[in-house]
Formats: sequence, structure tokens, C-alpha cells
Amino acid sequence: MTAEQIIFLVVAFFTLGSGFMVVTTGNLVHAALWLVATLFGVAVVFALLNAGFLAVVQVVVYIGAIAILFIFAVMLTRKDMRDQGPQMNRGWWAGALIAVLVFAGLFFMLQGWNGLSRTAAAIPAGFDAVAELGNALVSPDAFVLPFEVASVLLVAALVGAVYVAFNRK
Amino acid sequence: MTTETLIWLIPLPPVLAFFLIVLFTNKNKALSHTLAVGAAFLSWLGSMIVFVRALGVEHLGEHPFESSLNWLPTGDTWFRIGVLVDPLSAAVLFFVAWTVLMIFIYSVGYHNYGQPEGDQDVKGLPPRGAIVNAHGHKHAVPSVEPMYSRFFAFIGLFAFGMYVLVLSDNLLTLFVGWEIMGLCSYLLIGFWYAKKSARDAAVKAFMTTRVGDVFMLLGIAWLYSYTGTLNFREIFQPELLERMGNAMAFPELAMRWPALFPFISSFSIAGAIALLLFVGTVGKSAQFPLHVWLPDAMEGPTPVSAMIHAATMVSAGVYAVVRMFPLLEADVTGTSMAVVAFIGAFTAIFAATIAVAQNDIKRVLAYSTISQLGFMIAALGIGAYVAAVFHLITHAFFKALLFLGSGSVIHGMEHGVLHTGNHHVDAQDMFNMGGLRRKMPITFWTFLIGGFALSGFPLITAGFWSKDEILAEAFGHGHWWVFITLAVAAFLTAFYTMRQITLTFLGEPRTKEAEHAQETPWTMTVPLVILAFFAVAYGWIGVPTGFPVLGGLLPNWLHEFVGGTLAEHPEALAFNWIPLGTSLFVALGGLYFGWLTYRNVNSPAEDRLQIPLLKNKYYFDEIYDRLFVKPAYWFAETFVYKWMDQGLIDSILHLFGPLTDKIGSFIRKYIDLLILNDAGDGSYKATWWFGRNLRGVQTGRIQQYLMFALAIFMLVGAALYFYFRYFRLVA
Amino acid sequence: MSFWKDPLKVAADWLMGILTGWGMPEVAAQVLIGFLGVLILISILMVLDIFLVWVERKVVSRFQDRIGPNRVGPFGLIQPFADIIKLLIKEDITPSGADKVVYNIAPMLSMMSVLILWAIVPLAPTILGVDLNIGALYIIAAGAIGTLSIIMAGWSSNNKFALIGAFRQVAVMVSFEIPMLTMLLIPTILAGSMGMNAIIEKQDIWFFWLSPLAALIFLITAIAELGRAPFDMAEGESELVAGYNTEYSGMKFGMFYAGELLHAFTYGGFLAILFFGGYRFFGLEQVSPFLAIAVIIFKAFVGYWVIMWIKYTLLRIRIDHMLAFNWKFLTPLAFTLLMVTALVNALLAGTSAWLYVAGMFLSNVVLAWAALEIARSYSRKERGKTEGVKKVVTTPRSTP
Amino acid sequence: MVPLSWYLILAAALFSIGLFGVLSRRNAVAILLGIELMLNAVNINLAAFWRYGNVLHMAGQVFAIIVFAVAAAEVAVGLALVISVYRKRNTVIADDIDLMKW
Repeated sequence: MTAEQIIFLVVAFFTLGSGFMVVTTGNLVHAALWLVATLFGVAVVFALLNAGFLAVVQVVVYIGAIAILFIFAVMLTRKDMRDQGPQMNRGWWAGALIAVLVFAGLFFMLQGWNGLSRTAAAIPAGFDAVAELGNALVSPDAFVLPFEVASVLLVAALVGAVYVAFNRK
Repeated sequence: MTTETLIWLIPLPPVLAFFLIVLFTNKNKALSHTLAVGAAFLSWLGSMIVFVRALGVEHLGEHPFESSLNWLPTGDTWFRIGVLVDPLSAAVLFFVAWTVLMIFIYSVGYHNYGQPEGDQDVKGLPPRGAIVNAHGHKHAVPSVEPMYSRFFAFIGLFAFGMYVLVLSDNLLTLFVGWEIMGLCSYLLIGFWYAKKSARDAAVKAFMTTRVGDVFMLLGIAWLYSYTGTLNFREIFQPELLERMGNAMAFPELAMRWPALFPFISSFSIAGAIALLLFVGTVGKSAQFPLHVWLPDAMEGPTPVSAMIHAATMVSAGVYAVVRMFPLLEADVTGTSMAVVAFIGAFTAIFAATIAVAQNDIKRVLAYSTISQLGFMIAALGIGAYVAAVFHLITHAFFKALLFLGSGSVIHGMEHGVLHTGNHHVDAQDMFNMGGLRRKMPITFWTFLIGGFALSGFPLITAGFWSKDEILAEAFGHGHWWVFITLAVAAFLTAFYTMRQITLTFLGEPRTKEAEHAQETPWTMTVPLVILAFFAVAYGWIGVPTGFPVLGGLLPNWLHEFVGGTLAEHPEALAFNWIPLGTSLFVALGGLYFGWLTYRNVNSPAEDRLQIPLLKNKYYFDEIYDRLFVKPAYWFAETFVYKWMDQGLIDSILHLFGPLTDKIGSFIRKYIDLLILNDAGDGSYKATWWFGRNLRGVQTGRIQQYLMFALAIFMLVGAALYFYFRYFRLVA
Repeated sequence: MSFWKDPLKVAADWLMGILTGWGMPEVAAQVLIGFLGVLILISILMVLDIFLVWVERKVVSRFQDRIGPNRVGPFGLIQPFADIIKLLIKEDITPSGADKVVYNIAPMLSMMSVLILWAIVPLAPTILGVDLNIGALYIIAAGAIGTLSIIMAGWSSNNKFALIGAFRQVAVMVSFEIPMLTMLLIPTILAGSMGMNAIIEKQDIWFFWLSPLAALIFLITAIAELGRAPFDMAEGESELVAGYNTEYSGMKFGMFYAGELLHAFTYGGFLAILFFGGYRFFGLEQVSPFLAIAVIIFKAFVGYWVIMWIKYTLLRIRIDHMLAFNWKFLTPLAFTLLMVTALVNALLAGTSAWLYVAGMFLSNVVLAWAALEIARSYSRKERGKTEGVKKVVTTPRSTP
Repeated sequence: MVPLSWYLILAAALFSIGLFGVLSRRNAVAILLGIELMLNAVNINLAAFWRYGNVLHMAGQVFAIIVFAVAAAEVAVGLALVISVYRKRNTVIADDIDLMKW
């Protein structure tokens, strides 16, 4: 077992554990903070995958914006600061069953796929993933249209969010 | 404006007038007739310009005014339509333009424009007169026609048809104009549609000409399928004509039964087509045996009669034959020519005999028209092309003159009828007239000119020159029986013409109404005078060069001009005294005998020529009635209606009724009520039950929906996955 | 390769030799050496931090016409150590309703968010933690962790002043992150890379001269990120006691405090790196890495001094004005500047250096002037409105 | 070297955990938290397939970026809706927001 594998396993278990805490903890602010932990784990996974840009963007966007937004939302939608009563609905066991089944199904299907044990080829020397990504995002031959569509979507969503949440009095 | 453009524009004003009157101005009488007459004037003007320009062209026959455009796509090529003015068209255009304009002007007076509206007038009947208060006491005066605007709209359309026909460069648009005129003659003959006789006459005219038109259409179709074109000049290419003239029309028939049908099987294609087209003319120009409609057509207003019988429609029939004359001539066997000559000559004498016994002033003229048209057809049949055209033109002028004159007479008589108030007196019966020369001098003199022209009064009148030429041609080409027949017919013509003049104008008034007859207004007399001028003067342009004394004084312009239409210029005939003497004799003799016989006759009883056979037109109406109409009625009434419809079909239908009823009740009871109805109820109940019991599923909780969706997705996905993984995966 | 040219590598190689000589696996040795490097860096930074406390106190007293700490040690240099001892022996209070875990993690995260920034700070061409090719974004990412620490601290304290202060501070930080990120992109455009070393290498002419406006906006946003005056509304003592760190005491408060100071110094450093040539000073960095370190520390101190200067000179701004200033002025200006810079850069690239610099500088000046004019006319309008309102006689408010 | 399967299984597990959160949590905000987990699982897959596939082809990373954008949009709108609902109905319990039922 190499160091990389050890690091991966540690990160994976950290990520999954905090992810599990996200969905099970009774305290919503804790859930949001656990989410931060999970997202941080995912960022490390990105880093392990040599996707440094994704890792940093993960931290900037998810932790710096989305997680903060969640905490704000949690605090804006409660009468007192403590959570009361169960945080699971009555059919939580069915949800658990379906989640387990989904995982089992995915696992089963992945087993049948022959590309599963593939290992990564070495990154070519002089390959700058960030520059390549930048070119791909704005190159007309590549992904400029999805990129622009995504940006328009983002703007529309933000305007819509402001409109929906705006407190008219 | 180029001449070609002008030619395109000539037919337009009347049809525009038609639409304007129908759509907008039909409430306004003055505007309507202004439009119509103005349109006729514009067309006349255009025609005259074209005519004058045509005169200025050397060898117009070889270089006519021509213009065409693509009309119908026919596969790779186009069917082109266009206009053509060659000498024949120009000559015809000349008289058509004049007569049409005159008739239009005349109609204004004829329909009593400017008179008050009659209080008893009904639409669809001739005006009955109105009572006015003038000079302190009540007067009966003619009332204006109730459907005044309608009349001008129709004659506008009619004029359009005629112009189209004359100016067409192909048979198809000629046929279009032909049919427009057919429609208009139907509408105009039945103008007073409230009169049963007018209605019947309209239907009769329409149906009879239809017989001819169908044959004509067949001829056109055959021609088109054989030559691939309907353009006159393309058809009349010598090589094409020669090919058509030599080809057998019915080769199979000739081979199989050469003995049975020697006559039919001997036709060449050119002859067969020409004869089919000629049948159309027979209908349109009222030749035997399709002549029956024309006398009845006198039910229409008199300008219409003039229009149909002089200027346009009957002329159109002859014009069509003249147009297709090269085709007729191309028939090497000559059978078709003989048929045409026979029909023409026979019609000429046949109609002349009937005319002798008619008492109605317009009917006499009607039969005389048929007779004169027979002259023209006969002339064509013997190959006298120019003579036929000459007579066509002169006849158009003097016959229009006569019809309009007779209308004037009738009008004058109606004035008398209105004066006396005795509406039982027939204003058209010649035995009710007499002595009108003093009451209506202009009408008398113009009528006299027209009548003499018709009779062929020597030297002065146009009719003499044209009729003489026909006789000379018949004589010169050795068609003896045609010559004799036509001579006899000419004699009879002069005879009944003089009879008409004598009974109408000479002597003393035989009724009070005749005493109170009045001269008609200027709108009617001016056209009479103008037409009278042409009836006399037009003959002078066709004086044969070989004629003693007069010959050479004036050039035989017409022969040169019209003859130029044909590819081979017809030769002028050498002069011969025999036909001249004959025509002098028949004209003067006929006139003299007519005067002699009728100067003292005062009632139909004294008329010894009123024999029933002639009076009843050889019983042709009755024969047709028995032969065609009655069987048709019987077929329709008894066979089709009573036997087929009521007997056979209805009984079957009556069988179907109860059967359907049974099936229906069965279906209702066992299928509709039991299955469909209960099934419908059941489906609603089932839907209701399911909805009732399944609505618990719709909890409004988004997470439960998601669970359901995921569960189903997983089931389906798993099923698909295993299916493709283990059953469908090849290799 | 001598120690004086590349001290870090020589030291690492020497250590590696010793450790592998002891029989340690190479990988483990590498990890250990890396860990050791981080430990040394942090230790130096903490010592620096202690020194910064003294600097801060000295400078503020000079601004306020005082002498400042002068009793403990020469020039009061030992004073911070006395403060630390005081903080350490103070009672460590945890409020009764506090969420203990979060409450305790928050100051650590705060300190951490500052310390991880130093991973990418190049002290000399060869002396740096890692030459990340996304360095500029990394600054923002680290700032995000700082934001998180503040909201954790505010929420876990179970104190409404703390929570409100945290909210305010987070709102400010999240808002000012946007122009800051945009301004980080300007050196990126000019250098063609996000890596710190690459940016410094490119600065034959300081980026400050190419884009003075960007440097100014970066400075403003940096101050806002720090939560320092004039953007210190979050801990406005008069209304919020002390903002998000109200309930903290002892060394936990000390960590927030020290974190802030170090943060300010770090931003001074980044200002130097991004706009003032970093460790470069007329070829001094080529002479010795230690000279380069001296240069960058000096520049960072200058930046830090400017930040302090502003803090102790300007008044506190109201929170809504603060946010309005960001969203309505700074963000549009930053976006416009980004576009103008990209455009001018593309247009003038390849021309003579003088033209390039002049064009860049002038475009910035013109843009700044235009933005100020627009803002001025807008504020005139606003003032007119307010004056119009003034004339209306206000009715006394009804009691709630 | 870490095989691809590890990443995929990590992603699958994270996805399932997120799914469980979405299905079982009462609080609407918590449901959105679950959705975030699921989106992150997807991103892990995208990045992993990029790294283990053709590195020169950037589709994986590009789509991960787009997922970031979509996630940000989704959170913004979702939380705005939650806040709006909370203002109107004074609750964020998903089970109580069941107006759209029979």
C-alpha cells in the first residue's frame, strides 16, 4: 500500500464519515459544518486527482459561498436557535433502504465494468491543466457555449433567487 | 403605345364595365350606361386605330400583328395564348366595333332611358308603361326598363367575349370567347325571365348551341392532340396541313368495314377536325339542323337580337369556319367541303321558305338571318372564301340595321299600344301595322335601305355585291345545284323582304295602335342612319374588277385585303353575265312579286302563303320534341324517376330501413347499452375507485414522490440492465 | 550549489541524508522533512506575530501622539511576551449555552486561514512552500476558511452580539471577496499565470505602474477582508461589544487577535508580491536569497504600515454604506477595470514597453476619474433627495 | 497507485449518503445539504474519469465547473424558496409543506 493509497483512504473515510454526519446529525448548523468538512475532503480528493483548479474552486465556491449560505439559511429559518424534535421523517428507513439499494446497484454495475481497475497514466510533462482548462472553456472549438450557458443560468438563478426571497412589505 | 399592346387592351374595357356595373353602379342607370357605352367607345376607338394601322401594313397576311405570352405549363413547354390581327381579324374587328357601338347606343333609347319608372313594372318583364300627369291630363308613356343596369352589364360581357374571339391567335381562347358569348346569349335571351317563353327560349338556345360546342371541343382536343398546338399560324403551316389532309381519320374503320362506311371512312384527319369544328358553327350560327333556337331567341330585347344575329354571335360561328378554312380546304377528299356546302345551301333555301310565312316582324328577320348565314356557309363550302367574308360583313351591317329598325318599329307600335291602352294588340305582328312610313320616316327609310340590301337591290346596296359574288363563285366553279338553290333562296329573300316592308310601312294603318305610332328618339335613329350608310357603302369596296362599267372604277380592295389572309391568294373570277343576270332577276323579281302580292293583303286570312307546313317551320320543333325532348323527359320522369328511383332504388332503400332499424336496436340493446354504456360507466367508476384509493399516494410530500420515482426507476433500470446484460449481449 | 544560493534545498538534502542514514524509508523521510519545514515556517511566523503586536502598538501610539509600550525591555520590545503570559493565565471561559466543539475550533481555523496563506508566499526565488499554479485563487480559498471561522465563532458563542457581529463580518467578507478576486485576476492577466513566482518574475516593471487602480482596489478589499477600520463595523465596540469574538477570552481571543495582525501583515506581503515586485529590488534577489527575504519583508512591512495608517486615520463606515460601496461602486469598477485591462493589454501587447506602460497607466487613471465622476454625480443626486426630504416636518413616531 | 474503482466507489457511497439525506431529512435546508453531497459525488466521478481517461481532453473538468455553477444556482434558488416558504408558512419541515396534495 503506497502513501497515496493511504492518503486516499484516510481522506475517503473522513469524507464519507462527515458526509454521514451531515445527513444524520440533529443539529442543522453542525450538519452544515459537517458538510464543510465533507466538501473539504472532496477538495482533497480533487487534489489527489491532479485537478488542483477544481480543488481550489471547490473550496472557494462551496466552502466560501455555499456553505456560508447554508448556515445563513439555517439561521434565517428558525424560531429559536436549538433544533427540536426528530430531524428524520417517519419514512427514513425507506430512504435508508433506497440509498443502500442505490449503492448496492451502483456497486454491482461497476463490478461488471472492465475499466474499473484502470490506473491513471502519468500526466505528460509540461502539461498545464489550468491553462488547458482555461483554453477549453473559452475556445469556440470546445466548451465556450456550455460555459456561457452556465453563466447565463447562474445570473438568471441569482436574479430569481433575489426576487423569490425579497421581502415585500 | 405599340399596336400589340393596344390589341391586348381592346377587349378589356367592356369586361371592366361589366364588373364595375355589377359590383358598384347597378343602382345608378345613368352611370351604368355611361360606363358601358364608354367602354364600347374605347374598344371601338382601339379597334379603329388597330384597323387603320393594319391597313398601312404591306402583306399583313404574312406579317400580322402578333403577341403572345406563356400561360399553361404543359410539361417542358408552355401553352401560349396571345392576340393576332391579320386581314381577316382586322375586317371582322371593323364591323364588330361599329355594330357593337351602335347597338350599345341604341340600347339606351330602346330601354326608355329618361322615362319615368312604371308603377306596375316588375323585374323580369318588359316595361308596361307609366301614367304621367302632363298638359293637364293623364298620359301613358313608356317606362324605363326595371333591370336597366343589368342589361348593360350583360352586353358589356358579351362584347368582351366577341373581342376575345376575334383577337385570339389560338383556338382555345377563341373557344373561351365563344363560350362567354354562349353564356351571355343565355342571360340576354332570358333577360325577361319572368316570361315563360323567354325562359324556355334561353334554355333552348343554350342547350342547342351546347350540342355544337361539345363537338367543337372534341375537334379542338383532336387538333391539339394531333398537332400539339392550337395557334392558328402554327396549324396553318402548309406541310402540317398537307400531312393532316392526307392522313386517314379512321384507318381501322376503313379497313374493317370499307363497304359499310364509305362516307365516314373516307375522311382525312383535317376534314374530320374541320367538320367537328363546323358542328360548333352549326350550333352557333343556327344552321340546319341546329337552327331551332334562333327564332325563339327573339324573346330577348331587340338590341340583343341585333347583337346575336348580326354583329356578334352568329357572325362568330361563320368567323370560326372562315378561320379554320385552310383546314377545311386541306382535306384532299373534298368530302367535308361538300358537307359544308350542302348544309349551307340547304339551310339558305329552307329558312327562306319558312320566313315567307311568318307574321312576327322579328321572326322574319330571324329566319332571314339563318338563310343568309346559309349563303355564307355555302360560299365557304364551294371555296368562295372572300365572298363569304364579304357577305359576312355586309350582312352584319344590314342585318343589324334591320333588327334595330324592327326594334324601332316595335317601339313605335308600343307607343301606340300605350296610347290606346289595348294591351291585347301584339306590337310585333306585321298585320297589326301598316302605313308606318308616315309616322316613322327615319325608321322607314333606313329599314328600306336595309331591306334592299338584304334583297340584293342591284348596284347601290352592299348586299347586292356580296350576294352576287357568291352566286358568281358558285356558277364559276361549276357548283350547279348550289347555284340554283341559292338563286331560289335569293328570290325568296327578296320576296319576303318586300312582304315585310309592304305589310309594315306601306298602305294604310290597319289598327288604331299603328295610327298612333311615333318616331323613336335620336339615340335609336342615329345608329340606324350610321348603319344604313355602311349597308350601302360597304359594298363598293368589293366590286369585282371584271364588272362592266363599274368594275375598275373602284379597286376591289376587299378581295386583295382579306384574300391576303390565306397562304395562296385566291384568284379573282372572270366576269360572266349569267350569274349577274340571275341575281338581277331574283332581286328585282322577288321585290316586285312581294309588293304585288301583299299590297292589298290586310289580314293573315287573306295571305295565301300561310300554309301550315311553312307556318309551323316544317314542324321541326315538334319533331325535335318527339325525338329528343319527349324521350328525354320520359327517360327522366318515367324511367329514371318512376322505375329506377321509386321502383328499384326506393324499394331497396325501404328494405334497408327496417333492416337498419333492427340492426340499430340490436346494437343499442346489446352493444351500446350493455357494452359501451356499462363499460363507460364502469370506466368512470373504476377511475373514481382508483382515484379514491390511490389519492393517498399523492401526499404532497416531495420526498415520498422522490422515493416512488426512485423505486420505480431502480426496478425498471434493473430490469433493463439485466435484460441487456444477460439476454441481448452478443459475444 | 551552495547554502547561500539555495538554502532550502541544501538543508532538505542534508536532512534527507541524515534520516535515510538512520534507516528511515525515503517517503517517510520526505514527509517528515516537509512537516519540519512547515513547523519552522509557522514558528517563525508566530514569533513575527509577537513582534507585530509590538509594532502595532508602537505605531498606533505614534499616530495618537503617544509613546506606546516602553517599560518592558528596550523600547518595550518584551511587552508582547508579557501580554501573552497574561492571556495564557487568564480564565478560559466557555459560555454555558455554547457549542463547545465549534467554539473551540473557530479560533484555530481563524489562525489556520492566515497560516496556510504562507504556503504560497515566495520569500525568495527558491524559498517558498509550494509554487502553486493557481496561487491567486488560493488566497481567496484561504479567505473562505477565515470566513467560516468567524461564523463558527459567532454562532457557537450563543450570544446575539457575537452572532450579529459574525453576520456582519461574513457579509462584508463575502461581498468584498468579489472585487478582490477580480483584482487578483489583473496580475494574472499581466503575468499570464496565477503562480506567485511567475507573477514576480514578470514584474520588470511593477504592476503597480501598469494598474495602480487595481492595487488600490486590492488594498481596500484586503482591509475589508481583514475587518479592520474603516471596515470594522463587525466589532463596533459601541454597539456590538466586540463582534464575533465577544465571548472569547484568554488565549482563544489571543488567536483571533494575533490572526488578524498576521493577516494584515500577510496582505501587505501580497500587495508587495502582486503589485510591487515581491522580492525583486534592482537585482538584489540575484545576489542572495537572504537579501530577497529582506526585501520582501521590508515591502510587506510597508504595506502593513499603510494598512495601519488607514486604520488609525479613518472613521468607521456604516454597514449598509459599506456593502453599498462594494456592490454599487467597487464591484462594477473592478469588472470594468478587468475588461479595460484585458482589452488594453491585448491591444498594446507587442508594442514598445513605454507605450505599453503609458497606455495601461492612463487607462487606469481615466477609468478612476470616470468612476469618481459618476459616483460624485450620483451622490449629488442622493444629497438632493435627502435635502428635499428634510423640508418635510417629521411627525413623532408612534410608540411600538 | 489508486485504481479508478476506489474513486468511483467513494463517489457512489457519497451519492447514496446524499440520497439518504434527501429522502429522510425533515428540514428543507437539510434536504438541500443532501443534494450538495450528491452533486459532489458526481464531481468526483467527473474528475476521476478525466484523470483516468484522456488527460488532454478537458471535458471532465469543464463539466465539473459547470456542475459548480449549477450547484451555486441551485443553492441560491433553493434557499431563496425555503426562506420564502418560511416567511409564508412559518415552517421549513418538508412534510408540512404539503399543500399540493389531494
